[in-house]
Amino acid sequence: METKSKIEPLAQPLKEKILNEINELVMKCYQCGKCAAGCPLSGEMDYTPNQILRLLQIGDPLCDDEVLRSMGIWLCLTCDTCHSRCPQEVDFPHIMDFLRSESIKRRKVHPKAKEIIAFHRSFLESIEKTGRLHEVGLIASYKLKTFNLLQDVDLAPKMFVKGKLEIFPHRIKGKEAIARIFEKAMKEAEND
Amino acid sequence: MTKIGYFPGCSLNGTAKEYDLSLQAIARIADIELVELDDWNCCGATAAHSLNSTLAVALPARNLAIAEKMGLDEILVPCAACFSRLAQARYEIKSDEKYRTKIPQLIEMEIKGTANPITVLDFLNKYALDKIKDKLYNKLNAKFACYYGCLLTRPEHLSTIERREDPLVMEKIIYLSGGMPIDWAFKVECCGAGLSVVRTDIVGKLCAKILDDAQSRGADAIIVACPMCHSNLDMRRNEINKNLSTDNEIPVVYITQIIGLALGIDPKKLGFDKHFVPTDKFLHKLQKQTVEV
Amino acid sequence: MQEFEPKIVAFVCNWCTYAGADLAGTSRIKYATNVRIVRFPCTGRIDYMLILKAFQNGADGVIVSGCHPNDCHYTSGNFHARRRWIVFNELLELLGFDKRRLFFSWVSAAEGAKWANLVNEVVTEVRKLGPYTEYEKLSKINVNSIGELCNV
Amino acid sequence: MARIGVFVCHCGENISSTVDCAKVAEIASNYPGVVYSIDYKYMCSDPGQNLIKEAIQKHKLTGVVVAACSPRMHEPTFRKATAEAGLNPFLCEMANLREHCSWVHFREDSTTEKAAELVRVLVEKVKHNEELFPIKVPITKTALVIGGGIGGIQAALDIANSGHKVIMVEKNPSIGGKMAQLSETFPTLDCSQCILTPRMVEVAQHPNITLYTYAEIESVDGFIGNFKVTIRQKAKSVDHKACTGCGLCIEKCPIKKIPDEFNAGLGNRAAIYVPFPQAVPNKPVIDRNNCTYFLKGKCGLCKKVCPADAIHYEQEDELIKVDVGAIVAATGFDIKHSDFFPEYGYGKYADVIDGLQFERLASASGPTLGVLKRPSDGKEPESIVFIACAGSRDPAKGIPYCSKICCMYTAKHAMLFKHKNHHGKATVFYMDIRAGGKMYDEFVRRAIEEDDVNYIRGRVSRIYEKNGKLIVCGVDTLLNSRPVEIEADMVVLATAAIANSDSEELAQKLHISYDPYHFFSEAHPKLRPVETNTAGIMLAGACQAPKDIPDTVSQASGTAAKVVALFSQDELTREPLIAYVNNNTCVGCFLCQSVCPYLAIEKEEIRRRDGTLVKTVAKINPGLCQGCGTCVALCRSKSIDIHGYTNRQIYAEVSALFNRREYAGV
Repeated sequence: METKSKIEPLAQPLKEKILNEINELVMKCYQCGKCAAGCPLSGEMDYTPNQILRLLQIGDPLCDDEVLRSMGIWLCLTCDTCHSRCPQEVDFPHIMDFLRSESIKRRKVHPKAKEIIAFHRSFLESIEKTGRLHEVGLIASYKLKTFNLLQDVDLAPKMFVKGKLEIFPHRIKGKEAIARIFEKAMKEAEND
Repeated sequence: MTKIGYFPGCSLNGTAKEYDLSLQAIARIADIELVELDDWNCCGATAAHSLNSTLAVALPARNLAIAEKMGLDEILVPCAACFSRLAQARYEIKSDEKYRTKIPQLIEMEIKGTANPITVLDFLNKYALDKIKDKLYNKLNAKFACYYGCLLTRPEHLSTIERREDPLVMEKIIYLSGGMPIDWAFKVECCGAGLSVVRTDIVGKLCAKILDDAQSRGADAIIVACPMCHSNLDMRRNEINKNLSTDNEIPVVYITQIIGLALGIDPKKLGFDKHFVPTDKFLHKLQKQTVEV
Repeated sequence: MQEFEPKIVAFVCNWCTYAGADLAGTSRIKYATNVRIVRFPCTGRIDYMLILKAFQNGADGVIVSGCHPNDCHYTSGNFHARRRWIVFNELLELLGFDKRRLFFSWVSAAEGAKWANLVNEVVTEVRKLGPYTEYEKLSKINVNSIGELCNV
Repeated sequence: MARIGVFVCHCGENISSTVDCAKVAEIASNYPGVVYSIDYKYMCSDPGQNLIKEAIQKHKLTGVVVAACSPRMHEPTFRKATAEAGLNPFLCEMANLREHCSWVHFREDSTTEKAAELVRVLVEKVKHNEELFPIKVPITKTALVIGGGIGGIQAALDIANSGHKVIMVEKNPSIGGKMAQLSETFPTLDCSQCILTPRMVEVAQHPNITLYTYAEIESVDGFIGNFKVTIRQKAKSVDHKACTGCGLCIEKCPIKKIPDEFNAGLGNRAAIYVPFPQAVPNKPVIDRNNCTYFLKGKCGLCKKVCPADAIHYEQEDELIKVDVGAIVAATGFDIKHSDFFPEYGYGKYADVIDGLQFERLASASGPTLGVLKRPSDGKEPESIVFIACAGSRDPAKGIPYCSKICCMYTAKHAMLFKHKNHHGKATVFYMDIRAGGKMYDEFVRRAIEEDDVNYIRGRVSRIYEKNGKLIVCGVDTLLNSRPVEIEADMVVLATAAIANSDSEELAQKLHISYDPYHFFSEAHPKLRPVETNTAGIMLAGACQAPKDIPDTVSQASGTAAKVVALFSQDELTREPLIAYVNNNTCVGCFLCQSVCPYLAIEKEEIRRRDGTLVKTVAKINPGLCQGCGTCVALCRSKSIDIHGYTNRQIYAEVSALFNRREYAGV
């Protein structure tokens, strides 16, 4: 090919990938909107759940691209309200998990979602190092990643007074095993 | 003495200490031994399943495998978020061939999925209520809004709760413990825990709706069974009130703390002093009679 | 190597399963070509010695299918079929016959998709079992005399 | 020597697109006994049929195999053609190449191979076919109509007006069905009862109609033209011959707080009651489950006050046996109630009601005399939300089908509300508006354009109550899926139309088939929509699938035409596919007698010329035998066989199934 299109064509429409890899059929959605009506965050999303499904249904690379770059996929709380009320039994949270990892893999993450990912990453790093979540470590690492230095500063001293903050992390004995789990899982994700 | 596996999860070691305290206190009175899983690890929470589906199964699976090794059939998982991850991992391993072969290699342990995670509501219903009903000491003269949130009622394949749109199991437990549950409209709405740190603005709006509804229907306290819900509704209260110019004072307490009160345990030993939203007024309203245990 | 294509015979009743298979057709549900349907008025009519006959004649698997309990067009034919089926199964056990090649199912006139699934499942199962090779054994049996003996 | 002709149909492209029809015909020409084999585009067309007829005569065929569609479709066509060519029609068989082969497989070698094998099986069968002659049976020219709603009423009147007797059985104390409960009807907004009650009276007074209300079908035996039906007349506890319908008993009955079925639970009735003022018959029955006399043995007030001495507590259920020639099932439908919807409050909000309840609230004869008052506190609602597709098109709730009537009655409800309260706010949440029908879409447009009903495209996620208002949470999918929250005083759910809870049981009594949702199945979805697969039993109305009034009435008249056509003959010819006994081998064990569901097996004594008894053998009564063949499979001495499915035919089929394996020893 001589010219490279701005949108790199996906080898396969996302809806097919979704069907093959997590066995969810996006074509089931008939756009009743009950998911968006019950979603606690649909008002905040650029694309509501039914709109994301509509984009996926079209199966066009441009639409797939829009989905992966959307903010909506990062705001999903996985509260499962949409899925539990969906008349067509579309497991939307399951699809959302898939879209998020796909978005990272293809480097299409919405700019505003980077903080959310940074938080998730800090969270996982904390576990990777010690086997358990260390809240002080998590907040410190997240702040360094995002430069949100002032966020939640008023909570910390109070938590400390209430005996809810451990300054030093608890390291589990099997932390090497945990580190190996991380290593293998991450490698697998890269190879996908 | 009944023995049940116990997976406290990271929160009960930190932000939800009072949950752990009150749960242990009830277990002692009910004569149930909570056997903490050896060297357990974090379940991975929202972060793992948002970024890496394999990790989301492997991390909780290690805990399931530990429980199996210890010969435990049931694991009490008081945190609803941890419960959801452990139960989901067990579900995947039992139903998906792919995970059945992959996971043992990752965690370097055998796993069959024989250890069954249960929620604190299952635990109270199945084991504790019968044993403590003769030991109830205090009449809880207050109105309670029982809050379930998402992870106790959804998704359907993991939930052990009936009438998932309007569950009544917590209400039943509170009623049997002498309290007065109220009917309200936000008991299964999501509090937004997954975005608690990063998008506090959004979470504040969600929490405010929940708090408003409970307060406007005359509840004296909101009862929760999940540290995520608790930290959102309690620790972030100042922020919520400030952002939305409200002054919501309704305390948020764990169901185990309330049962502890009904059993006559000293509120301090139940960790009532660890809440951000003051509980003094609420405690005052309840008749106070305490016994040492 | 070419995959083994099992030969499956289905003995079905006219009112439920035959109509269900018609519905699968009307609905254009695709399934494996391995099956041959023999139509009976009712499963009650099916002489189970025909099953042995089918194996003698090259079948690798046999399906018997009719109306759901209580739905029989003739009130009770399917009950008698079921009752004789149990006796027949004991007889097969006596003969040392591999009963995994036999399938009994209820498919109503409204269950086109169920019929298609049934055929596909049976084909997959029998494919795993491989070709039926013990027909010599069957050829030595005087099927009629045993049929009389066991009243099936 | 057999001379078989094989006729392979392309069915346009329905068969030929996946099966190589010419090749099948060619292979078939090599089967032993086949003397003629040909393929053709449409065998069922006139030229196609002529092809068969000419071949039969030219090649002196002794058997015909038409390889085309399902015999359930065109067997009569080809057998008729065969007969017209002078060959016994039962020497024609069909190989099902369409439904069982071309439609269910892809175009590949194995599909054509299968088609050829199917032909071979039938060729082998037809070699053993015998000439058979139809059986003639008399017809009882009385029709049974089950259900007294508008469908049953229409069918009964049409049949009765053609001069035939009709027996109508209705399980409720009055006929009228769902239509009697409606306020106005779409798309004309004429009063439902006003157009229905004259028909109800006509049924009651028609000399050809015998009406059994408060009665159910106990059992059905027999077959087309000759059904034997047992009706259970439930004890009314009131002698309707003596009763004058004065109503004094109802007035004096102390038990008055029983939720009224006719008013969809929104009103109360007494334990002795007439369901509604225009009921037919307009005479009461005692509801024994709620009557103090029957529960506790005392009271007896109604008996004391009755001036006609018509109260008979000792009355018992009565079993009435009738002979009928045809049966019309017109048992109607039911709807889901608000407690079916977890997300809409599990039925805990009194003001979340179903469509039928709204009809009663809007009806002039209803519990509020036509004033719209909400059930919880009697307040007149200012804002009503109507939710279409409540439960319908919802596979998660087990109801994937469209209930068909809801779009129209929801528009009607919204209109009725706006007509009663011009300033009221009417909101309809819908997914699609399905208004196919004469003047239907115009009606919906009128609701939107003239009556200012706000239609929002989106499904409601949940309803909760706050400060006496119902908060309805939805989205507007036509406005970027923007969240919409509406405060309503009342919510009307257009709940799914479902089959009656006892429809499965009735289908089993009638031996008719039903679909996965327990609606009765028609014989063919397009060409035989009013008949069932069981000859002589027809359908009318919503027992087959959700239907509105005009569709129900049309179908009822169609069904009546079928019944009348049947009754226009004095005798009925039946296919002779019945069992027969070989007297020589029958040992007279009569095992067959014990399994015959039709009591068609009798004992026959075989005597010598001098009158001494040789043996007693089984004899099939051809009038009763339905040809199930259970006796054939059970017969130890192989003395019973069944025409059309003889042992020889079936063994021939099974032997021809596959290319016989080569194996040692045989």
